[in-house]
Amino acid sequence: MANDASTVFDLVILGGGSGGYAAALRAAQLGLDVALIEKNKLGGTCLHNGCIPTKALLHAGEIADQARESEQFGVKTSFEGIDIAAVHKYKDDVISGLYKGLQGLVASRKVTYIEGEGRLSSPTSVDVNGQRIEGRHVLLATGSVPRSLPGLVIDGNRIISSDHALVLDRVPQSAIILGGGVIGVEFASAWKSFGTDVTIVEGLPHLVPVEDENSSKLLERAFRKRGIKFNLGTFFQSAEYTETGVKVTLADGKTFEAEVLLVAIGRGPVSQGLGYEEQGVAMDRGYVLVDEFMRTNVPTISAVGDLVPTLQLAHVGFAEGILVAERLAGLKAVPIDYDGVPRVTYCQPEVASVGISEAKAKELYGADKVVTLKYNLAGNGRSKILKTSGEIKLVQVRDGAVVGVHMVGDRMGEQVGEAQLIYNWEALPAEVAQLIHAHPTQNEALGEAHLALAGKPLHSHD
Amino acid sequence: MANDASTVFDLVILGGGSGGYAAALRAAQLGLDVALIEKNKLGGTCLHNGCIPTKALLHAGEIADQARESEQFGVKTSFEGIDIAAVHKYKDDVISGLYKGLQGLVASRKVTYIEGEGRLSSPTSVDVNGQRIEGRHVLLATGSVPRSLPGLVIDGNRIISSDHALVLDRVPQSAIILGGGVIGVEFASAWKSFGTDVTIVEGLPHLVPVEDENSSKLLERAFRKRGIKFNLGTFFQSAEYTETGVKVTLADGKTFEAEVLLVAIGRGPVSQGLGYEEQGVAMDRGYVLVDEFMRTNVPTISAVGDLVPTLQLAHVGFAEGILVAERLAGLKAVPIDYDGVPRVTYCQPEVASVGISEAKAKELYGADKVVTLKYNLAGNGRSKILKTSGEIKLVQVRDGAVVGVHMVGDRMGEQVGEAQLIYNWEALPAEVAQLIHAHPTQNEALGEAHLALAGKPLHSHD
Amino acid sequence: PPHTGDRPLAKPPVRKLAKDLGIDLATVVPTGPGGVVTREDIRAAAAPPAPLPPVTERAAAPAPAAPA
Ligand SMILES: Cc1cc2nc3c(=O)[nH]c(=O)nc-3n(C[C@H](O)[C@H](O)[C@H](O)COP(=O)(O)OP(=O)(O)OC[C@H]3O[C@@H](n4cnc5c(N)ncnc54)[C@H](O)[C@@H]3O)c2cc1C
Ligand SMILES: Cc1cc2nc3c(=O)[nH]c(=O)nc-3n(C[C@H](O)[C@H](O)[C@H](O)COP(=O)(O)OP(=O)(O)OC[C@H]3O[C@@H](n4cnc5c(N)ncnc54)[C@H](O)[C@@H]3O)c2cc1C
Repeated sequence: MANDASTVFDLVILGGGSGGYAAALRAAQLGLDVALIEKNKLGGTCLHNGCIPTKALLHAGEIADQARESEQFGVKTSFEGIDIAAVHKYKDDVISGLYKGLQGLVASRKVTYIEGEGRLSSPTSVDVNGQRIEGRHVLLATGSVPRSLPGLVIDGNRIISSDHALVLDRVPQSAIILGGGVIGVEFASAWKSFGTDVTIVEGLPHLVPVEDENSSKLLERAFRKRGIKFNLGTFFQSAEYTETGVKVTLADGKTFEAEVLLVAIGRGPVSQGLGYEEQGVAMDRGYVLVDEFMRTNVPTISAVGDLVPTLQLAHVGFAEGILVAERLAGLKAVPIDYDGVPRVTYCQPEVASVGISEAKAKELYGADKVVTLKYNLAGNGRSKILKTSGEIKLVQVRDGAVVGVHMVGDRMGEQVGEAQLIYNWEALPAEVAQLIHAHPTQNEALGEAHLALAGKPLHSHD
Repeated sequence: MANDASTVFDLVILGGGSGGYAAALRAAQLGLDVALIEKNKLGGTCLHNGCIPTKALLHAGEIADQARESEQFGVKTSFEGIDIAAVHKYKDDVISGLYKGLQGLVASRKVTYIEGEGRLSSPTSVDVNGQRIEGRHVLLATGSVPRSLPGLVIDGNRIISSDHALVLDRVPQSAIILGGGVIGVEFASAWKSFGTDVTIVEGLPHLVPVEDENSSKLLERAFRKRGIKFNLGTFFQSAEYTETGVKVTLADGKTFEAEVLLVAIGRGPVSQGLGYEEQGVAMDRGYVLVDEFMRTNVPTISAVGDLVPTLQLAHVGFAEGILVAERLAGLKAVPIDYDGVPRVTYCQPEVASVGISEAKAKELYGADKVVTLKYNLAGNGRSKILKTSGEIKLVQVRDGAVVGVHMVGDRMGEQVGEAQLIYNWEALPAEVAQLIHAHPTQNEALGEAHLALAGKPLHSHD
Repeated sequence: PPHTGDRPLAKPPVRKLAKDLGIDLATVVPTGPGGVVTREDIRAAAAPPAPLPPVTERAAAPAPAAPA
């Protein structure tokens, strides 16, 4: 391929999703000359097929639920159904507003944005649109796509991935969701709010199995109350078409039928055929391997985001992208404490956490060194007003810092910022308890939990 | 009065509102023998006539607004009106649930609860129901009641206080609200959501005049968009009855007419005729004067809550009550930094703050030493999904800590917990910026604001 | 004197800073109100030690008391 561009960029970034564009913005801000190559749309999965559209569907679902239940609050409404075309318009308007904003930002920071499918062509270059883009450093940020299982073919119509679910032109009558992780339970929640009969199939013993077990149990209880069905602890075996939909058979022979099957068992890295192996980049099952500074084994190549085997979250991509930009600009880079990254699942009720689970804390510190406390939202005025229930569970190292905050309840995802400071700054329960929280907020529940853990419960029993 | 009770309590508390009951709960937990005297209902203003019922009305209002606007989200509903009896039932159910919980708590901590109207009868006793209750220490916590202006008689029908507004058996067609402070704007917001034609009259130049001016301006803009009218900068002169309602005349001659006039100009302490002066307690315009440890000039008497001239907030009452209990139990009492108390106004959009305003910071540190930053919620995905707008404004001492956080937007009150830690722990913008916040939350906006203030804006322009 | 209670006398972000810089809070001389260790105290403790005073002055300084 002819190298007809004379420029050598400081940084060439392959992939314009959360990880790639965050690196581009920060690097450009620090004075580096940056090229950002994206084959599809700036913003990547998160903006166009992930975080943002799912939350718009969930919010529409929340509004539908509130319309159904409004009489309980003295508001007379009648709920007449979902206008799915209008839901999509709302969702697409949110996306396009943010998309424009992001495009403006990239332009204003003087990042050279190149549209096209790129391929790593040397340790210091990417080929795209028949051109070689040279860089002193290359950042791989090609992200991830939905995975399936052997023999389970995603047809985009009856057997679908989240990509299809987000643009489905109807509310399915019934749906089986394969996988009770974050993406699975979020769709379960939104669809149920829209009126779909939902069944989740999860092979592990719990929904949101990476959360503290208490959160899983609370979510399961809440989903049961909402009429969201789930089958736990048995793995998927096969799927076949029926006359009107799909039939799923589990390893124990149990079967489920529904109009659609959403496969939400995880996402795999986008790394095939992009020249990574050829340039000697060390990989494992498709993931690019990196150290704590996001460096691959090739000195001129870094990688971030869903492409590397860290938490698959947009803000992890942001943090990793920023870290790379700052390192390349000569600033001191601080490795990310992944336990300290906040995690929110936006189903109804929301599940949020930061730090480690009770089980992991016991493993790390010994069972006798771990103290836990649960604060029930039943005692929290604001939660009562919202008619939500749930809990905050704190995990503490005896006489030491709070090392885990695990929350379940409507809107509790918004509490994770305070929890994030508590965990990352290694605050003692008494230090939080000293600061009386605002009444009557849901936030107050976090304060009450720390009051109780510090041995001075206010609105809770000793 | 005969002293026919032989017990001498460690602490006798007059008034069972936020301040009084918090002191009782904490003191009892620390092993003190406590009597709590309340003439009306345990829980006081906040639970029965304040924080809780107003927030229930506001939430019903939110649901009504969402029903009206649901088509924008693709949800077909028709809004048919407010069933005010059902709103009251919902509100009363919330109150009674919390009331029961609180009664259970007080009983479980073995506080001696005495129902009756008490009067300070000596520096170490309160008389109630014909009995003298003796205590080594007495805590005055008789709270506050709505205030009016000379010549403005609250009749409870057309000219009402918040107490009446909370039990009004109808949605007024139109209302004038005298006072644009917290209580005034909260009722304005709830009533507007219910369909009332609302006009606020505020003598100072801004709504919520104690907030940073930026927050006031944003609230005014939002209220204007909602069709809530207000007249600022001219004081009230007189009110007279018309055939169907009330007519208000301002100092400049301007007049307003409406079905009801809500007087929300502030609350005054309950201290008349309760024996405070007779026992030598130093007072100022009805307020009991205290030092930073809530001690009055009489060594055996302390006072907390709305009765003392500190911020009139329930959680200030909690904090002050706890402080007194801990001091009397011999623990080290830490004076409250009132600037560090979080403040939330629960109108729609919400206004929340902690720390000091830009104006006050400039006064304290000098104009050249103060740096501010505004982050517009237009760049925040979650806020876009909620279709809310607003801003976060940070006030920083140059090269130093964040000393003020001022937020406006739907649900932004729930962000005040993180802001509270930042202010009270004197965090630097860079320390917050280092912790990438959860995407896509409203909480993320707080992270973005600190990223920008630390000189490394992510989703915002430089 | 080094703080002996179980509660480290510094606000959480300052403690975090000390940890990141590898400084033992107990060895830092607090200058904040109420004996609180400040960020400046940590930075001072982290800074390379000030140059030694001239030898003559050091010789003139009283010898430390012998341990009992
Ligand atoms: C349904 C769903 C919901 C989610 N919800 C959340 C959430 O609420 N919160 C959260 O934090 N995370 C969420 N995530 C995860 C989040 O979207 C990802 O972690 C994030 O997008 C990863 O960013 P990335 O930059 O690594 O990859 P991506 O966003 O996938 O971006 C990679 C980009 O690279 C481009 N690309 C790939 N190959 C090439 C090539 N050869 N040449 C040029 N360009 C190329 C792609 O087109 C894409 O734009 C969700 C994901 C899904 C699927
Ligand atoms: C409409 C409204 C909304 C509000 N919203 C909020 C909010 O959202 N957040 C917030 O933080 N604050 C809010 N407040 C303020 C909050 O309610 C008060 O700050 C708080 O109640 C003060 O507590 P207190 O214990 O000092 O007084 P009170 O709650 O007034 O309690 C005093 C108690 O003493 C009793 N008493 C008085 N005299 C005697 C006597 N002689 N003998 C026996 N008992 C007696 C009274 O019956 C009362 O129960 C609101 C107030 C109002 C009016």
